[in-house]
Amino acid sequence: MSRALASPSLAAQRSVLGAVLLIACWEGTARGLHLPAYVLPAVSDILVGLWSKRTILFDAAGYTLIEAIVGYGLGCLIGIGLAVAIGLVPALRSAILPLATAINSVPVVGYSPLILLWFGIGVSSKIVMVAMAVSFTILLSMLAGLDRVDRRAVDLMKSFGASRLSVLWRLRLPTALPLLLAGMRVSTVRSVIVAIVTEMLGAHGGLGWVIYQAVLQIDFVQVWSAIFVASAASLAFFGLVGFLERKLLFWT
Amino acid sequence: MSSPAATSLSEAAAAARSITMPDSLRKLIRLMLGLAIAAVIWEGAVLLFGIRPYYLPRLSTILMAMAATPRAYIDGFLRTLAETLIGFASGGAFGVLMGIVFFRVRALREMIFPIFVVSQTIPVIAFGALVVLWFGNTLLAKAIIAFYLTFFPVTVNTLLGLETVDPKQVALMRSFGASNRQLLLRLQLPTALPQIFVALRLAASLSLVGAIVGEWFGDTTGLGVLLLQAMFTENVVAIWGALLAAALLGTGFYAVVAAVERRLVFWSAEQ
Amino acid sequence: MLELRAINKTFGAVAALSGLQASIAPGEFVTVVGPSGCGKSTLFNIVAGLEEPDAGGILRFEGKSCHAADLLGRVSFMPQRDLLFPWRNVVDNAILALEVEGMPRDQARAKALKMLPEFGLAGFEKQYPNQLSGGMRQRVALMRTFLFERNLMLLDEPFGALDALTRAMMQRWLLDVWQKYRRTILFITHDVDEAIFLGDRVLVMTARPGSVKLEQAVDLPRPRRPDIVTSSEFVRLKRTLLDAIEEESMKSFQSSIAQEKPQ
Amino acid sequence: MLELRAINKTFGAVAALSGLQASIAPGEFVTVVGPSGCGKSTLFNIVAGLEEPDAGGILRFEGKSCHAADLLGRVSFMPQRDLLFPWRNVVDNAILALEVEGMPRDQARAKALKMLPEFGLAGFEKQYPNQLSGGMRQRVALMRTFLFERNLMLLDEPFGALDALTRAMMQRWLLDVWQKYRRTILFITHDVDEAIFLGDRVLVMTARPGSVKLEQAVDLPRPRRPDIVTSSEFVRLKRTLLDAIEEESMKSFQSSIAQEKPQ
Amino acid sequence: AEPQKASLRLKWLPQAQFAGFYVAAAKSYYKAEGIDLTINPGGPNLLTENLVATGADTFGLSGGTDSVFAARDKGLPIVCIGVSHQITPFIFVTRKDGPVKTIQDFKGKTVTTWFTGANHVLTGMLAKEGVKPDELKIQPQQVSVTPFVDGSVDVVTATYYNEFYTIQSRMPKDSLKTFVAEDYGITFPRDTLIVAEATAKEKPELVKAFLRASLKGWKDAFSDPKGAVDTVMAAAPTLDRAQQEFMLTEVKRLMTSGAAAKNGLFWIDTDAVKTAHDFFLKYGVISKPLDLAAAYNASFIQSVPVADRLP
Ligand SMILES: Nc1ncnc2c1ncn2[C@@H]1O[C@H](COP(=O)(O)OP(=O)(O)OP(=O)(O)O)[C@@H](O)[C@H]1O
Ligand SMILES: Nc1ncnc2c1ncn2[C@@H]1O[C@H](COP(=O)(O)OP(=O)(O)OP(=O)(O)O)[C@@H](O)[C@H]1O
Ligand SMILES: Cc1ncc(C[n+]2csc(CCO)c2C)c(N)n1
Ligand SMILES: [Mg+2]
Ligand SMILES: [Mg+2]
Repeated sequence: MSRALASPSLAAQRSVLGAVLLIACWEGTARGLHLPAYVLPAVSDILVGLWSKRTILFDAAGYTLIEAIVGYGLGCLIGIGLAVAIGLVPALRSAILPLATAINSVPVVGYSPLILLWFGIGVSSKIVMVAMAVSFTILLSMLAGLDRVDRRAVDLMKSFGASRLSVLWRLRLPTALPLLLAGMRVSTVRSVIVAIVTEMLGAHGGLGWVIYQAVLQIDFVQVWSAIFVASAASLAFFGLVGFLERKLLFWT
Repeated sequence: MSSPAATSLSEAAAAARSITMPDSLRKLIRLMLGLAIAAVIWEGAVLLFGIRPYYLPRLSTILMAMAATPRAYIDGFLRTLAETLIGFASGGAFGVLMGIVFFRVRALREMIFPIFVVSQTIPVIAFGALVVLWFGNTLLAKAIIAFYLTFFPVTVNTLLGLETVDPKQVALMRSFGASNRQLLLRLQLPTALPQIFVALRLAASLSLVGAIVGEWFGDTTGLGVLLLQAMFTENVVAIWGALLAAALLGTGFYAVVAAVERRLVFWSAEQ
Repeated sequence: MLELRAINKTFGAVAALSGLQASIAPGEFVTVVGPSGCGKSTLFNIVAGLEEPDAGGILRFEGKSCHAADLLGRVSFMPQRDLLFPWRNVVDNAILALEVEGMPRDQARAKALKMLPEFGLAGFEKQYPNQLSGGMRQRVALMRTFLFERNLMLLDEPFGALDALTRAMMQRWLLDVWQKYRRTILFITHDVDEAIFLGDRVLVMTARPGSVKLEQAVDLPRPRRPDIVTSSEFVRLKRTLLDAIEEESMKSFQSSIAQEKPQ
Repeated sequence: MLELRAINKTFGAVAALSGLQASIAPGEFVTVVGPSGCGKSTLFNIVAGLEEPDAGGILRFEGKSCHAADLLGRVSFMPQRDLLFPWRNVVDNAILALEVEGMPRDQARAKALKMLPEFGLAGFEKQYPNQLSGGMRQRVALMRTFLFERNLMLLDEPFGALDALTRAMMQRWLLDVWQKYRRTILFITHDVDEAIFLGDRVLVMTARPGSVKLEQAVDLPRPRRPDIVTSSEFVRLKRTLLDAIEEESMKSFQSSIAQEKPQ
Repeated sequence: AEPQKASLRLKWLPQAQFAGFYVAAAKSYYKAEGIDLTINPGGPNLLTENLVATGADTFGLSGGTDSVFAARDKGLPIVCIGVSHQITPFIFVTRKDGPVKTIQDFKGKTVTTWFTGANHVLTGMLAKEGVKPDELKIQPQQVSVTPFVDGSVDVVTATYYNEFYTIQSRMPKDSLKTFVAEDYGITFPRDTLIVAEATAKEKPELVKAFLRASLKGWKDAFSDPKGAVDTVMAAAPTLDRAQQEFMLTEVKRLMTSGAAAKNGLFWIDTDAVKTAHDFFLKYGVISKPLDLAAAYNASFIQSVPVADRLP
């Protein structure tokens, strides 16, 4: 009901207002306190820097986004696949879940030396890292969603002679969808970050590589330019998944 | 009349517990067994296939290396644990709070939520250097990074959980003249609780990630420090040592959160 | 007490209520019958303050013209589906409204515990809703409504899932409460016997879009004894009402077969 | 068709069924009545294959001794709560069982669409459950059950939320289906008139822990016309049954007041 | 008087490369000079120059002459008060039996290097031999030297004290060939001690006291390497002792080579600095000529008697 009341244009106006306020604060602080670039550059300087390095930055963003999106897709598949497997064969739960938790308890970057070692310094190591980070979030969200069903509804399906697969497909998946999609939304942002962080540890290109180089060259305007581009890319990714979510969850 | 009912009820509860006790014991035994099997497979695979220690050392080698400098691991474990707990608690609380605020005040949500999203798109590593600049090598600095990683999923799930409340139940509460506060405490939060816990379980892992990554900015103790040192001295045995310690911490903490969840969200437990 | 005039309510393309007119005197016990889907629950939602009728209708409560929302918290309402909270046990579900009113929990629980036997729920205070039978859930919901003491009470098929005797006992109990505290009661049922047995007046609603087709006063003396159902006066009333309802039910069936699509 | 012997079922400390004994012949229409909370739904859950009775009981289906779980998919079951899926509209909820059986959606939908008018739901095929009235939801659930064609059918208070005429029409419809296809039907109701009007036999259950108190054959000729309810034979049967139920209801009320705690 | 609070930010994680500072702290030499010093490790994502410039840390042991130039070029107000490694610590390593025999052979080969300063050494050496950087495949070097050990990389960059040890321990003895910058007339002094300009101006006594104590620590470390490694390993217990002992030996060599042999530890060799400066200017690493006197302030180290500086 409230969703219908607030027109999308108003929502958009408000988010723009929020962004404008934040940028104004930032710009004001940086300029007002005469902060040097190595502490915090002014937004205007960053935007100018961004524009002047636009080709490098956009190429790098494309590179990173490809890693993030492929890794994200892979992670979603793995996460959903594992959750579905557990849904179909409950005995797998006690095997998969502790292992997944243990693996996920270590920051993905902790594996970076091993992953870089095994998959090399190119794109594939980033994809693996992103997939690892994403798949756990998806697994947890999806499992929670699958478990959320009304037991009586499951019983009803069973009384129709529904197989586990049928119960999963017709009942558990629709129930799990909101949580799964929330997990997928949160993961978009993480996938870009993990790609960037891995790039910072060893890469041929991408935003993380640009950031790493810029830090070493003490070019903080470029660091922030790259961060801005990364944010924009993540936001677009986040928005896309959010859009899909609204399309799919029509009944709520 | 009600007191015998109460006592017999509590007896029933006790009886129920004594039934579940061997169950949890069985679980523990199964867990131990699983770990033992995993250890044997690891050790055996390395020996059998002659895997080069550089790729995968023997488990016994790793454990022996850890036992050689136990203090480093114990101190690191405790320090990282403290950072994780602080980050988790503050991130969880803030996340739930912001979820509620965004749920309640649509205008704020539309203004600030996108900024939250943006904040999450900033790589921790870029942000970490700033935290050191502002807060130095303190426990607080790591906790802030853990916090930063934690609060967002909690906010998203809290918001989502609050929005799935059955409008008919809201209507019922309203017909009792419930205030917004009562609506929140008695209906919306309990309904959202299962969802919130999904995020908290995630946050348990993420806060550890935050603590460890936070320690990469010039800290002196912690599992993150051990990991970093091992990484850059290419000491694969030590890398695995730090990974195992972190996995132990993470799994333990996760298990605690999951246990709390089972207690609090008893009504939606399916299995 | 309550006056409704020219009340319309449409959901998208479905007209649920149209030109509904009714007035309820203080202390009156009014029962509502009508074909399934005619808008009875919708009417209750409006009177409970949960839905605003379409613009143009007039709603007066205790003499003052008001919006539906003004009625929130002033009417005790039992919805058609029990809407128990799965994380609260029987007692805690029952005291929900009292808690909302600010009564300390212990006090509220004590009050509820005393009522449990009358609802046939003694010994079940610690059970959770998923451990109850359908009729028990309904009784818990009913208890929750009773504990929320308001002058106007709306009960939407409160005894639908009860066996004959439990239903009779609950009816008697309801009449007791009504007579002792002189609450005003609006009561939806599909059981015409029940409608006549309990009501001062029976409202028969038309097929969707609902309005009041017939207001039938029930001039049977009170207290009414169970065997009153065999009295000729009762049987005559029942015939009148059944005819009216069946005419409407038939319409609603035919219309749903023939033309009126909800788009 | 179905034979139950010495069936017990306890939930933790609550004994729901105890020593229940019954047998249902193929093609029989058996109605079940009993006080609220006596274990009727529990019995149905067992026969539908959803719960195993406690060890020791004997369950025979179509002549073969079996576990409850073996009955899954062989019995069409309508639960007491409608359990419609909120993300499926009326038609898609109705065809759920057909889909599970593997029928192509289009075909299943066509089949369901043809039935909608008989259930008074024509024109509502695209509505979602939260847009339906209580009675309409119940009819969708009923339709879902009918579309799952099995020899044994379990209906748990299927007409509880319907007005008199709709209920009568549904009853007629049910008898038609039953006579045409000779399905075996087990039917829970709280309406004794309905139990007699529909059943070949009425089972009266005792108070919790439930068992069969009385098996009353209904020797009224079929087809039964609506006015049969005034026949002396009908009234006599009704008296017998009501007495039995009331005795049990009273017990269940007293026990819940006095001693029997759910431990 | 109250000891003065100060911190030293290292350029990397605790290891024997910084033994002298740890020894000085452990033996309370800083305390004796009235300084309450905290040693903060560095790491892959920290920039010592930045932390010192912003005042987050008082002293820094930063990347090297190259990074001091770059920092000054970007306007970071830091001053170098001492240089630790008098000669280039980087070498380029290849297989003795491999195809690379001379710098000319780098052409078309895969060479990995750090883009943190070592790349400039490589560029310089290539330039001396007339090889253009785009004639070879230069790739960023990752944490691990395994790609080189496995043979997927032809030439790898190493520090004498760290990666070189790892490579040697994982490959047959005497199977390696190294290219040394000094052989091509290039010297990049590294591991520079820095302070903020404000500290240099306002607290010269603090800076001098810090240098005195640090020098004592380093001299102790060189005279008792085993004890010094013990001290370092107290800070980082999981380190490999043999490697740390090796590191300290190598670091001693780097710190006492060149001008330091005569002028003592942390000597600022202005000629070497000038050469490096001109090199960076030529290759566009810095945008404009820098005021070397302002960037390198030798007065502090010179305030310590030579005898106390000689190892
Ligand atoms: N939220 C809604 N959205 C769309 N249509 C609705 C909504 N609520 C009710 N309706 C429609 O309004 C009509 C009246 O519904 P209502 O629930 O008031 O019926 P009712 O008289 O209570 O029926 P029953 O006796 O079956 O409970 C129905 O046709 C229903 O489909
Ligand atoms: N899952 C459960 N856990 C604990 N107790 C249960 C559970 N299910 C049912 N019971 C108990 O078993 C008894 C019988 O319940 P059941 O639902 O079979 O009654 P019923 O005869 O269908 O009643 P109604 O007519 O009210 O629907 C009740 O006392 C109920 O509290
Ligand atoms: C991500 C990453 N950053 C830096 C180094 C390298 N490092 C360690 S010691 C040293 C030499 C400094 O004198 C250098 C450059 C690395 N290996 N990985
Ligand atoms: Mg209704
Ligand atoms: Mg039941």
